[in-house]
Amino acid sequence: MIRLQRGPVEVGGVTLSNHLILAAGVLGTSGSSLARMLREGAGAVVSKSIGPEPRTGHAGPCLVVLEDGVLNAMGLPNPSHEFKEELKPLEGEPVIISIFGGNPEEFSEVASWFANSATAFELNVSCPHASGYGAQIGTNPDLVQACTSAVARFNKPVWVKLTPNVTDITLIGKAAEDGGADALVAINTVRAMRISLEAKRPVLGNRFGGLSGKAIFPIAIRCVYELYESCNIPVIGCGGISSADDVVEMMMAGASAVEIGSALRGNPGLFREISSALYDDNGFLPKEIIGCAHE
Amino acid sequence: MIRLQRGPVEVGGVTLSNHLILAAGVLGTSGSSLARMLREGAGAVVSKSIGPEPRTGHAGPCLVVLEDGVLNAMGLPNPSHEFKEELKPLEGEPVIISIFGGNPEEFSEVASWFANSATAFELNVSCPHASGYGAQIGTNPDLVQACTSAVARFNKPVWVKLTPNVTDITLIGKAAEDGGADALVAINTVRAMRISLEAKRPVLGNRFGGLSGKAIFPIAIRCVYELYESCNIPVIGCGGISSADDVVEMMMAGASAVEIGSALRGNPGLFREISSALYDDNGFLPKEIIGCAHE
Amino acid sequence: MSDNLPVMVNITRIVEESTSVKTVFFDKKFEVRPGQFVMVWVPGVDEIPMALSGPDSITVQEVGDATIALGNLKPGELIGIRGPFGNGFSPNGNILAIAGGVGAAPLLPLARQYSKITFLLGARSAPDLLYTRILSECTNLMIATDDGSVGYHGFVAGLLREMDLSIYDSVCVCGPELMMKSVLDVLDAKGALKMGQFSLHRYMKCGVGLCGSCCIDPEGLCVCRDGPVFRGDILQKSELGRYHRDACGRRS
Amino acid sequence: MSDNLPVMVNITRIVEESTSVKTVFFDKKFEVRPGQFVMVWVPGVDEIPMALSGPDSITVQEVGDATIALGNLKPGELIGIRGPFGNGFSPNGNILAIAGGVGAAPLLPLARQYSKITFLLGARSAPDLLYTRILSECTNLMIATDDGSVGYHGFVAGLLREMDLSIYDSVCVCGPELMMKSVLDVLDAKGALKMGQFSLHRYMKCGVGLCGSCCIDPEGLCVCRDGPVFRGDILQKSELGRYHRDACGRRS
Ligand SMILES: Cc1cc2nc3c(=O)[nH]c(=O)nc-3n(C[C@H](O)[C@H](O)[C@H](O)COP(=O)(O)OP(=O)(O)OC[C@H]3O[C@@H](n4cnc5c(N)ncnc54)[C@H](O)[C@@H]3O)c2cc1C
Ligand SMILES: Cc1cc2nc3c(=O)[nH]c(=O)nc-3n(C[C@H](O)[C@H](O)[C@H](O)COP(=O)(O)OP(=O)(O)OC[C@H]3O[C@@H](n4cnc5c(N)ncnc54)[C@H](O)[C@@H]3O)c2cc1C
Ligand SMILES: Cc1cc2nc3c(=O)[nH]c(=O)nc-3n(C[C@H](O)[C@H](O)[C@H](O)COP(=O)(O)O)c2cc1C
Ligand SMILES: Cc1cc2nc3c(=O)[nH]c(=O)nc-3n(C[C@H](O)[C@H](O)[C@H](O)COP(=O)(O)O)c2cc1C
Ligand code: FES
Ligand code: FES
Repeated sequence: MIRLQRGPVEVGGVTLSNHLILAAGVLGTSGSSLARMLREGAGAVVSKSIGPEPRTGHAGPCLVVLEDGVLNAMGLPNPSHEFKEELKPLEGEPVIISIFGGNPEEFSEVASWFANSATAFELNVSCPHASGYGAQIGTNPDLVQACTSAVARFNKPVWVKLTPNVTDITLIGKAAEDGGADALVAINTVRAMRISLEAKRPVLGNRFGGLSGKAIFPIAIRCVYELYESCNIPVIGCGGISSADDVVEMMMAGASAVEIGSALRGNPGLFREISSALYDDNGFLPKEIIGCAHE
Repeated sequence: MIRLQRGPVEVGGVTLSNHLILAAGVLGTSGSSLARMLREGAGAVVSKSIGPEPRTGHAGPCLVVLEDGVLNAMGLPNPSHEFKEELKPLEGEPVIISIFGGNPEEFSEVASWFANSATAFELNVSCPHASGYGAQIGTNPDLVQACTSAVARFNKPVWVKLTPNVTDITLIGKAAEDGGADALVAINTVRAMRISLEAKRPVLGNRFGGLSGKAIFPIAIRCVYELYESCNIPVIGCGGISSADDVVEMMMAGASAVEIGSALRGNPGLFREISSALYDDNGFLPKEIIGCAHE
Repeated sequence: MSDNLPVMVNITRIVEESTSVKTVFFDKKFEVRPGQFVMVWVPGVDEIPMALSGPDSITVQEVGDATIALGNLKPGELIGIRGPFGNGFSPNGNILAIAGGVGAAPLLPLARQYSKITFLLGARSAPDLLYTRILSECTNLMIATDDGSVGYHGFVAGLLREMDLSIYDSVCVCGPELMMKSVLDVLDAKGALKMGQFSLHRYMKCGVGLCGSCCIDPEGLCVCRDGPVFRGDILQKSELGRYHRDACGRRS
Repeated sequence: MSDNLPVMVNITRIVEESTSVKTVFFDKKFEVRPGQFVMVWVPGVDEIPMALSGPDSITVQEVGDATIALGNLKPGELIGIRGPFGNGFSPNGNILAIAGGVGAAPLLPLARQYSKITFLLGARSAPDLLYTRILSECTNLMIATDDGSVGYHGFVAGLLREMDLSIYDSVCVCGPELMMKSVLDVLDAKGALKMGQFSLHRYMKCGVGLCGSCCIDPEGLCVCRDGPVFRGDILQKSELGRYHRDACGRRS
């Protein structure tokens, strides 16, 4: 198998201790769970998406586990500005604060709360199941550019997380780049639904949700590959990664680092497992692998 | 489990012998293989997509089997007008001719060849990996409407097959409806890619391909559900169906019938298997099930 | 492996245990370790965590939308079950069970499964005591009520403080947060923290260790997956009894 | 189960078998029934079906882009293998193998695996004969050349016509379409259709029974999955020797 040399990882203005990042919204609601993921070997962590107001999220069921993935509609539950408290024990650690809002002003307001504490910002313009937020911003290039600019003013690295639920993801990627993004994260979940036969209704409280996990890996690879061809800022791959091989495949598609979410289910030690399979002193230099499938 | 009463199935102007239709492009290149699928219990069959010129398709690999799906980039290989020959032994059988073209004129030209022999037309405006065709038409509502009208003139039922690779599938569905479509088919494959780690390049000859099979079932359910809410013509569900339960779930989402492709791999007898699990004299009336998850 | 959608079960009967507590029986049995929980879907309302009080029952205290809706369901109606989830109790030797209020629910299967359990059952008042008949049959039952209407007058922790714990190997606890904190303190005082097993309640959404809503400080453990049952020594420096997080993730 | 992407193998050596035929060896062995095939990916060129002529080899006749590219690869270069696919031969008892040209490839593992095979090997001319050394060691080898440069002068079907088939139980055949058709006709004439097993060539794209490009008339059987080996009686009324379909699906 293909292995990589260890070494400092610089991506989109952030220094990571390895290429593996905790994805937004997974075990990221409290400072202590973020700290745990760092202890478990994550190279950096992304928080739960924080918005302008506290939200309880959608009624349950919020998540069902499928044979080859996970379907969720959490509905962006978040403590809003109180999340600042959670970051105190994390000072000095690579913590990327995921934020969402309904317009550039809201993005800017939320960012302002974390202007001192965040290592970087990740803009969630891609959640497929929260009306007025997420993908409802992220399908509109002008809004994406404006929201990115609004956060770029804080002089922290800005990553923009994209939805695959668009006709052409590269248009959105370019809009983020034009807005001053330091990196693109691809992808958020794929809009999806399952129905309970016996209940004769959608299983999620919100009816619609987002598909993550193994099922979407080939879609994520495609999106990363497309963005790498069209944009000039680093791409961070996300979607269905669960092994060192998956990480390498994402990197070959063009990812400079990766985020991992669903695969942590039942395996909080996954970061360390992947690291030990991925890194080797005799491995390739990451730059030899990143984007090599484009040649 | 939920079962259905057998009975004549009328969908989008076509009478089927059951709710299970062979999906386009799967075992549909020759008259004899279409006839075989009818013998094996399909309620109707859709042909390989036929275009204005013969095409050899993309260089291989054209298809790889994944743990939870299939990734293909056949590239619309087709014999063009010579396909007429293939239909001779199928006279009187429910054979839907799938057609593609680069503009309304081409759609109309291809349709004209089959104006006498086809039971209905299915417009492939959704193949995600053939440049100038398929999804390149199907992401543009005006073109979809124009191509649909162009074929509707032949006074045969017209089904329009949609791509999930759009920001809002209901806009395209409505455009087809406005163009005179008798039914919508959702979905074609999801644009995707896999990379060979050892070869350091995409595994498909065409690099990009379309994901089908189990992995896309929740995406297909979502699309059918959305279309059922927004459009007034029947929806035919397609994508990842492999069991009678899957058929029922699609119908609850709003499908009046279903198409099945990838699940036939290794199991050409699948239609009969599903039928015998699906139908029962004491079952529900199909109309009690179709769309019932919307209540 | 296959999809893990909620399994819909038919309600067969509903037993009123006390004014606001009902046991809901259904037509399917789940294999469960005492202390494991399920996510219960009340279609159209919400999905909430519940201990299984038996292989085919949950015991519900009506406190809000979903629990009240559950209590109002009629036999023949459907609810959905995901799970069982979590670790459950792992008692050994001589067992002391301590329950407060509806916290008796996850301890009932324990009482049924193990013989010779001593069971401390606490509640506000006599009519709030759960399962007294069955518990008095299969355990050495001791009762405490806040108002002294029956049994020991006071909290279970008070009763516990007066007991000799040296004869027990495991202490399994479930009840309101503050009751559990008091029990934890008593165990601590008696140098018996490690034999304590506490079943925690935290806001749960996914039940499978992904969403993070149930995580407890300071270790970031998931109550849904690393718990709900934790050993006393692990909880000693935790948030237990000090704060928890609400549906938004705010501390309260 | 796991993803079935092409397995990349390293070419270890290339042996020239005749002017336009090379055997390509690689560094991984595949478990294969004689007659099964693999899809061989020449990166950047195409993917084509090939019989395995051994657990770690294919024998390639250079006829076009992909086969010429294959022949030009050097040791150390990579090709991808999907499969093995298809049914393979299922011979029993006394076996007669009949090969024309590179059709010898799938029959070589058969010759190696079963003892006491009679092997009819045909080719245009002496230098085109494949594997003669090894076949003469492990089979009762009979040779036919179109030009008579060695062995029987004429087609293998001619040689076959002169033979007594009653001592054989299975006849396994692979070679050019028209050669196979002639053999089929001879077997038919001798009332021995059912003991014939023919390995067919049709345009293959997916290899797994989905794309339909390899289907044969009139039954719509997939050569890649229902075949590539078919019994003679099943082929008798088929398109074999009359037409096949090209990459577009046109008959030719
Ligand atoms: C592992 C576990 C096992 C439980 N077992 C039982 C049991 O056997 N019987 C029983 O009656 N109750 C049990 N509970 C508590 C029960 O889940 C809550 O009472 C219920 O969720 C309240 O929902 P509601 O809509 O009726 O009330 P709401 O009005 O929504 O909320 C009332 C209070 O209940 C709590 N709550 C609400 N939703 C949740 C949630 N999703 N997760 C956790 N707490 C929530 C909060 O503290 C909230 O303030 C258990 C909780 C957990 C975590
Ligand atoms: C089951 C099976 C086993 C085979 N085993 C061998 C073998 O062991 N050794 C060997 O040399 N050849 C074998 N072949 C034939 C081999 O696949 C073709 O010679 C090869 O595909 C030619 O490709 P090309 O690009 O070199 O030639 P092209 O110029 O592309 O085509 C030349 C001719 O080869 C045939 N062909 C091309 N592509 C394909 C394809 N994808 N599938 C089937 N036929 C094709 C067509 O008849 C075409 O006219 C086998 C074919 C099949 C179906
Ligand atoms: C339970 C859950 C909650 C999530 N919450 C968020 C979120 O708050 N913000 C966000 O940008 N993405 C969120 N996501 C999406 C993930 O960050 C990730 O993009 C997606 O799950 C694909 O990666 P995976 O397949 O590794 O899980 C969430 C995903 C899950 C499963
Ligand atoms: C090998 C293959 C070829 C296909 N060719 C076509 C085609 O020619 N036209 C078309 O509209 N769809 C084509 N499709 C898409 C299918 O008809 C179907 O929409 C898709 O595979 C999802 O259904 P499934 O999951 O049941 O396979 C093809 C799919 C596969 C796997
Ligand atoms: S409830 Fe989601 S992590 Fe525990
Ligand atoms: S090669 Fe595709 S069906 Fe046989």
